[in-house]
Amino acid sequence: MESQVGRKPNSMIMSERKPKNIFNQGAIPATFIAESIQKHSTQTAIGGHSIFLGQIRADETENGKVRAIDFTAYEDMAIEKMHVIREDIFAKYPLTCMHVHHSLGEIAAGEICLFVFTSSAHRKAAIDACNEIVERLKAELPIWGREIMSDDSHQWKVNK
Amino acid sequence: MESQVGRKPNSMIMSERKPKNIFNQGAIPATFIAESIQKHSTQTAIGGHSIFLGQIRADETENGKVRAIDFTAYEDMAIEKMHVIREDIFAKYPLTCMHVHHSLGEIAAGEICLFVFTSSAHRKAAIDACNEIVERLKAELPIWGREIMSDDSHQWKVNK
Amino acid sequence: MQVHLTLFGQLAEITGRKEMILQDIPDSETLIKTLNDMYPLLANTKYAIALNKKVIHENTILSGDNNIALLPPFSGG
Amino acid sequence: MQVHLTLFGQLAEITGRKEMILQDIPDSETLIKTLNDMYPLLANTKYAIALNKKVIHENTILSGDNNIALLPPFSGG
Repeated sequence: MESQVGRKPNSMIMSERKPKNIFNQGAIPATFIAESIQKHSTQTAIGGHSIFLGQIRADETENGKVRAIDFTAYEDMAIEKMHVIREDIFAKYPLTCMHVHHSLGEIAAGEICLFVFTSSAHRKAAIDACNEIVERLKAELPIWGREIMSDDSHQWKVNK
Repeated sequence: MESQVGRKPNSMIMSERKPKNIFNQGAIPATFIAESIQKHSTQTAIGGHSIFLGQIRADETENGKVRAIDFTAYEDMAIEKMHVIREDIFAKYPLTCMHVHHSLGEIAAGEICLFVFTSSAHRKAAIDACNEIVERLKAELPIWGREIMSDDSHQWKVNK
Repeated sequence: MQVHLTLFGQLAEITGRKEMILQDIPDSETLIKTLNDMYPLLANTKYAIALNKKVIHENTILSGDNNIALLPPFSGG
Repeated sequence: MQVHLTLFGQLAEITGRKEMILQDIPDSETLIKTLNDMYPLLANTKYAIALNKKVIHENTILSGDNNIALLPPFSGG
């Protein structure tokens, strides 16, 4: 139990947190998600996990059907910005854990390109934090998706 | 693509949906969650998945420390009620898929006892539906948790 | 009127029984009074009555065909 | 003033270059004008300028040590 108490967010511990790499070359496998969930079974202060997964849609566009999205990023800036978001979220919500993974490279339709995972003692914090991370990540992180069509032409993805 | 179009919610299809068993004897393994995610990779109309997982907390209570929760349910009524919730949610949100699993029997601290999984083309529907399902499930399904303490005494769980 | 009851959670624990058959129970108010006489601890316990898997909120006529269940506050999830 | 630029996404595609060194660029407004002269398509393209990994919103003095990046609208997630 002591290690869990030690992991609770407080300003001293927060200032020691280091920026984490959120990028993953290629799609995020379901087995990786399972391992990530499994690792939390020793953290018995957790009562709820909230997970958001982004999956590549085979959208029909005026330029054809999307078969994959090729993601690139300004990685240093994205990691730095994600660190700011992480600190803000830990300051705002009583979270036990927070994990964010985003794919780089070509991700095929049906594959997972984003994995956001939050955990807390009571469900509301995990759920609200997860939603806020997804919104901020899409608005603030310098990541770009190039949609590759079935005829190999491409167009740049636009977030709504 | 035709099978996906055929799966889209509409009133005709909804009236044909049959009540599904949501109960699972024992804890929900992370591998089961991974398989459930993996199965959706063929559904390329999906852009976002929202998942909520309930995990057993080792709460320190005035009667001792919780080591497990033993779940029982009025299964027939719960399945029927969950069917009503499912119909309401599909009528309210443009979901592609919705899955709910709840454990019965003794689930140890750190194990997963609830798995709610929604998918939609755009994230908002999946996220909002997932939250609403969790809230309604906790308020409306006749399920009871008996908290088993480390000294094997017990007390009845109360949802807040 | 004979009625067949199913009891869940702490109600089964208090009464020591998961099922029960009671005689001369014409309606749900009579059911509650009868149970309180038999098991005084129940009088201080919150529960709902489900008739054929629907919770009833008012006094309701019961029949032998009814599926009656006593439900303590839910605590799933 | 010599500045070193990094270009991302469709900006790299429009210019055909992921990196660029430009001379005589004292500030960010001059940078935008110079780029628009070199690559007229950029004038119709929305982008932000990041200076040392922070987006700038006003005309800003640049130095040779700056890390300057041109960022098209984000589309991660």
